[in-house]
Amino acid sequence: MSQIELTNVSVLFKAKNRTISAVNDVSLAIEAGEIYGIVGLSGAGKSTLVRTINGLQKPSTGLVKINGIDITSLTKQKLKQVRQKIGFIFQNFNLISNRTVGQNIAFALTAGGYPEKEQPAKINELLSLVGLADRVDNYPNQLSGGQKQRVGIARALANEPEILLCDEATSALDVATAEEIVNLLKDINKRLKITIVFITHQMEVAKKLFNRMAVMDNGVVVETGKTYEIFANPQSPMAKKLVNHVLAVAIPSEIKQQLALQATQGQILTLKYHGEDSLHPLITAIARETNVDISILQGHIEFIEARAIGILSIYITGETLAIKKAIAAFNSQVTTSAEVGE
Amino acid sequence: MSQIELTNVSVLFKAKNRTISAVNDVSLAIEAGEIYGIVGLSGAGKSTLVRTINGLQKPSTGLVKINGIDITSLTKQKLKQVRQKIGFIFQNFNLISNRTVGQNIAFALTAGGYPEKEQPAKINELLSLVGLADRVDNYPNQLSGGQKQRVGIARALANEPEILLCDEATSALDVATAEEIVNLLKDINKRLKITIVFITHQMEVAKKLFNRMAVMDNGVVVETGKTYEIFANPQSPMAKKLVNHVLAVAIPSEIKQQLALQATQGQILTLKYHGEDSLHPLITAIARETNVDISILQGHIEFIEARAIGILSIYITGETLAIKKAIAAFNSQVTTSAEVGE
Amino acid sequence: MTETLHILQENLGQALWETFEMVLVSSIIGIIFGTLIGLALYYYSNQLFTPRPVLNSIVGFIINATRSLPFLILMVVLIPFAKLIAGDPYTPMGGAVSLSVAAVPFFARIAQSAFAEVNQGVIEAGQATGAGFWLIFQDVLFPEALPALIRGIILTIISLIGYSAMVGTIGAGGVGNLAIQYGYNRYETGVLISVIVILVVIVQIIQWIGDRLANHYTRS
Amino acid sequence: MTETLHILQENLGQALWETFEMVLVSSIIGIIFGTLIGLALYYYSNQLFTPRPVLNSIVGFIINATRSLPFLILMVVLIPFAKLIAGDPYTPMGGAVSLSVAAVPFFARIAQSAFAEVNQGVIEAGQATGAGFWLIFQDVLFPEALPALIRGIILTIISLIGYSAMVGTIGAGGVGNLAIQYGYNRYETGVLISVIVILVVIVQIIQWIGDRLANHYTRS
Amino acid sequence: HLNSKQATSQTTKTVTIGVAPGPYGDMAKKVIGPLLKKKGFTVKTKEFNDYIQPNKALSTGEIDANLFQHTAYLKTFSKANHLKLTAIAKTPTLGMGIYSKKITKLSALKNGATVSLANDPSNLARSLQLLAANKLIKLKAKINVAQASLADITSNPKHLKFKTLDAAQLPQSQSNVTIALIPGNYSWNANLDPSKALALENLSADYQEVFVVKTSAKNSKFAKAVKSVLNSQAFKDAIAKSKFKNFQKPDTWK
Ligand SMILES: Nc1ncnc2c1ncn2[C@@H]1O[C@H](COP(=O)(O)OP(=O)(O)OP(=O)(O)O)[C@@H](O)[C@H]1O
Ligand SMILES: Nc1ncnc2c1ncn2[C@@H]1O[C@H](COP(=O)(O)OP(=O)(O)OP(=O)(O)O)[C@@H](O)[C@H]1O
Ligand SMILES: [Mg+2]
Ligand SMILES: [Mg+2]
Repeated sequence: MSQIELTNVSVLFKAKNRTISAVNDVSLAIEAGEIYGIVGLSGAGKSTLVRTINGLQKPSTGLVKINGIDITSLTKQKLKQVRQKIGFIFQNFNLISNRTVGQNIAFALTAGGYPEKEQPAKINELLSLVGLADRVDNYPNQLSGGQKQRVGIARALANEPEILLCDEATSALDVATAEEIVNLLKDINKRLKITIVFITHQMEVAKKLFNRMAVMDNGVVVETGKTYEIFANPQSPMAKKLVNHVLAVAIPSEIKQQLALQATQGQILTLKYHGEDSLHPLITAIARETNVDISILQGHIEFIEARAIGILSIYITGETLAIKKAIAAFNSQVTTSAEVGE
Repeated sequence: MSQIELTNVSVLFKAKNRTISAVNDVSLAIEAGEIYGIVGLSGAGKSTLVRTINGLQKPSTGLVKINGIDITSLTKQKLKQVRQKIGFIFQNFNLISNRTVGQNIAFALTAGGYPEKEQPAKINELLSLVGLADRVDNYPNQLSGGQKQRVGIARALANEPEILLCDEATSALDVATAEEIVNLLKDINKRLKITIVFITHQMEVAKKLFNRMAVMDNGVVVETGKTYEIFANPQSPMAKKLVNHVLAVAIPSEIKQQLALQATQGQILTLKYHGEDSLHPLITAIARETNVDISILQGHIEFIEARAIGILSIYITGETLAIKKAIAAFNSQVTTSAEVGE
Repeated sequence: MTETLHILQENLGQALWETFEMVLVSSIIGIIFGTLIGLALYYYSNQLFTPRPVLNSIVGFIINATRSLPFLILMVVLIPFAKLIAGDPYTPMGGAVSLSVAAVPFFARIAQSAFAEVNQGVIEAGQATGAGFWLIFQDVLFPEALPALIRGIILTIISLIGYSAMVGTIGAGGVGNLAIQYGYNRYETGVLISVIVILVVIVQIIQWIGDRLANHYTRS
Repeated sequence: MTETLHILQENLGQALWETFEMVLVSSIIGIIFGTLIGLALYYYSNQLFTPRPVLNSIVGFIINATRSLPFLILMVVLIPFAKLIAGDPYTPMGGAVSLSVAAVPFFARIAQSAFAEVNQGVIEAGQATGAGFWLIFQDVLFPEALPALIRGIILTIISLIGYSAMVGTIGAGGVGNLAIQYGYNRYETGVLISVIVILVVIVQIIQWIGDRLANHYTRS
Repeated sequence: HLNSKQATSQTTKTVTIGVAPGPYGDMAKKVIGPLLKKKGFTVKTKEFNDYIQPNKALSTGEIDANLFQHTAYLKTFSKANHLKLTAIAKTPTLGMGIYSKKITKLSALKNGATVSLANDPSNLARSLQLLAANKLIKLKAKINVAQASLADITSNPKHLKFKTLDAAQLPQSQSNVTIALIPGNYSWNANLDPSKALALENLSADYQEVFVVKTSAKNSKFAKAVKSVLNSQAFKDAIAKSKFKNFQKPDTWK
């Protein structure tokens, strides 16, 4: 039994004489303790899907099970108990505007039955986590966008939930603060074994944080899998689209023009790195073997879950025959490689 | 005369017996037709600063000039006229909740004196630009986060402003949609010569979009310059912090462990690419010269304003002497290179 | 019983019409001027516009002064004024004068409250487009405050129906007066009950329409 | 003039006290029960909670029925009830009974409107924590609606001061009654004007306090 | 002499008399009160603004007596409401008058003139009877004093237009109508001079003001004291010296 199980969940919205199918027959199983990501274009249905997990959105059809219990048919009382174990970070923060930052968090603590006397200390601890300890007495309208989001994060963590649902929890944060939050979540996930479901459009965050992920397109989950696999071998057009944006495949036209002006004509090749490839002295080895020169044009190689992944665009110059040989050598050694243009 | 000139602008907020200096003695000059970026950590004062440019936030001290006119001392009537030429995209959208998407844009059009009869066509055009033409009759609460943001963008563009102020205009958008918007803005900027002031924490967006940028830290502008320069040679600790997050400098410990297990011991070197370096077959040339083998561990090389920038971590294996030579060669050829300790 | 029926037959139609006249006229005047004054109170006290504490205090003072008078006193004090406006103060139109004078400040406070609840960010967004105040009012403030305004209008209309019974008893007629003259002063309990039933039905219908409208215009 | 002073000296203190008593008691009852009923109306009609259209209609109907009766009729109809509750219906406490009965549904509608304006997202955030309804009420709905509630309370208190003049005339006393008995029925214009001035001052103070409180609790 | 001294030395009992706005409250306070005090009763007055509550309040014992109505009204009202109330004495009474700012004699009244009259049934009945007595209208043979309405008019040869108003409005209504029928207490409060009236009511015994107590208390010490005071020479003298001197005296005083 998975901790979160969605079975054929659909959500329909009626809007101005048409029906929007925000979530369309989605089935997912999320295991206890994992960090599960959901990505997709704006309007794909990510928020709607995650809202079904804690019952804020009733599915039009389908089942939502938490720890084996179908929450769509729970009594209000039971649903409350389930929710106390689920933290939710809202895309648009949803802070109580007439209550201070501290009171906003105290509310969640009280809801979770945290003893009143110990709340001030806990609030301070939570706000310190998100770097806002000195803002405890400020009202939300005295905070910047990112600060509000951080209060939302602190509130969601207040009751040490078993499941944390994050809807774009870092989208209003700069990279540095976002990384701190991501590390914080990773740490919490490891230490407390909580399950995290995380929506993001920040691929940087996705690759650093997720264990597994689902790709949504127009209400449908078009692909699920390990994060590394999806980044390395996206199958669906949507996954390819999102991943390619991170791996910056296209070569700017200015570069092509510059190359065209070079004395020696060559060939552009795009290498795709997977797994351990990066540890082999591939480029120098082939260059030496085939006697070509290789420049690195652009690329992105990094590690997802300690395995290399990336794309490298190289420019091979030398004798026409040598270039052919080199290309053949690359083709035989890296996962995929594609000749570009010419 | 620059189009936007801020002179010693400071903004103080009083909050619960302390004063927050949100913007601290900032002076900036932004030229007509450029895309000017503002980056900084959450709470740095970016939103507050940009709000002073169209008078939504009166500076506590300092001057704000648009086309040479000090807007802090304008009559309301004059200020209105100035604002009609300034589009503003709000961090939190600020759509009229009881009006449809179409009506939200019609409002801006009417404010700008756009003839009522031609509004439907214009609205359709604007919404098509942001991919929401079919949502004209929906209310904001029927839209996803990113869709709301796109309506905000369409609204800001409605009156073909001379200046466009964007406060995290793409922060709620997935990478693909964000890129579309960025291209749209770039295109508008080129075609119509409008000036864009753009706050973002998405460094991806920053490097693709900005001509020049300012880095804010705690209310103070700590660095300004051409985007390429700041990415290539960040001077202030804050700029370094933000840039390094993009260029992923640190090598994961797992990789170091894997390398330690390799048969032939080598040396890790981090190369920093600038300018045209990438077009030289640097690695293969040095490898051949010094007879070492070079693997590419990780890195990130790309083009900002058609110039390469990036970091490449390589692993050099071979004879100790050869490695030394190779390192010396690299040091003499790339902008900077650093050996990474054993 | 037949007596009750007879009285109702003879008087009810006209009484209903009189009440309708009084309440309609005073509601319209109350809503229009109340909205304007409520808007002024909001406008002159809001940081986003031009805060004018003095002007605001003056308008507020006049409003409060009018509201201070118990309606019972107000309507009597206003008889000369009603005569000036409506010719004969002892007619539904005469009654509508004092009802209007009561309705305006009542609704002004309701409108002020409705405007004060509108999100400041949305108004800033309106200002950022360079829109003038009236456009912001029409396209931002008004739609955003509309549900609260509608609920306030219902409250006002129902209150005015109640007050209309009072002006009724001093000569303006209407169903409230019918109930009091026959039901209370002349012990025709049947008339009293009939009028109460009719009022309950009318109020119920007004409330129902108001609730539907308010929900219809709530999109957040 | 000396006559006026004499009448005031003799009656004003007690009349003020009577008005205070009536208005205070009925405001408190009106606000407490009105808030609860307004909350029920909100709760039973809101999609975020448990919509119970039937129950909601019933509560709404009772509220409307009470509001349908012009206060003039209501207070007469309620005399036996006032006697039951307060012993003597012709006392400020007796008057407070019918004032309370009028205040409850009036404020219920104001409270309902105030709650209906609260942002749904914030309530959802409250529900997402697993908080029970009362906690959400206390820590989300209530603070978010507080400025509108305060403005509504002011509206209610001032309306009650007006109504108290009416119960005054059937025996409950108070300053309104003083004004009517001497100022209106006996042409002691001095008394009328004095009472009006006093009422204006009182209302002004109440409004001022209310506005300050409402602004103080508005943070958005 | 000795008697009265004894009485004052005893502890006095406080009694509440319900009155309507007008002269009788003052009469109760200023003339009857001092006389009753000598008999051991401290008089408080409670003012009612309508004609229903004073009787109801009396019947439920919230007040001890009232002085605001005439016999006819008392009879019909107590019958309709099943109240056991008894009139124990009469007081001087100011009758209703026809007043006008537009004409100086009733014969000048034109066809279609407007007439304002009270809307409460008791005053309305008297107004109609006053009009009938002056041959301006004809009425049904028997009219119910407590339920009179304009429907009781059988003939209106001058096509007078009637406007029923709150009695307190009648003095002020003179500027809007041709003639106004104003009950005594309101004309008195408005300082209208009865001698300027176009016509005055000739009060039959039934329409003279009575002092009323609960029937069960008609033989109480208080009732006896009232009776003796209201029929005493002292009272007559006091009235003669007061501003009530022009009021129509009870038949029994002759
Ligand atoms: N209440 C509603 N009524 C009608 N349509 C709605 C409603 N809520 C959401 N939608 C629509 O359902 C679709 C999915 O919305 P959702 O908010 O789940 O998208 P999302 O994937 O979270 O997008 P984003 O990344 O922009 O936040 C969108 O097309 C949206 O317009
Ligand atoms: N009305 C206010 N009262 C008090 N402090 C405020 C107010 N508005 C902003 N601040 C504070 O001023 C500082 C700058 O806020 P600002 O919104 O400009 O930040 P920002 O750079 O836009 O941050 P983010 O990226 O999170 O949106 C923050 O510390 C914020 O808390
Ligand atoms: Mg979303
Ligand atoms: Mg900001």
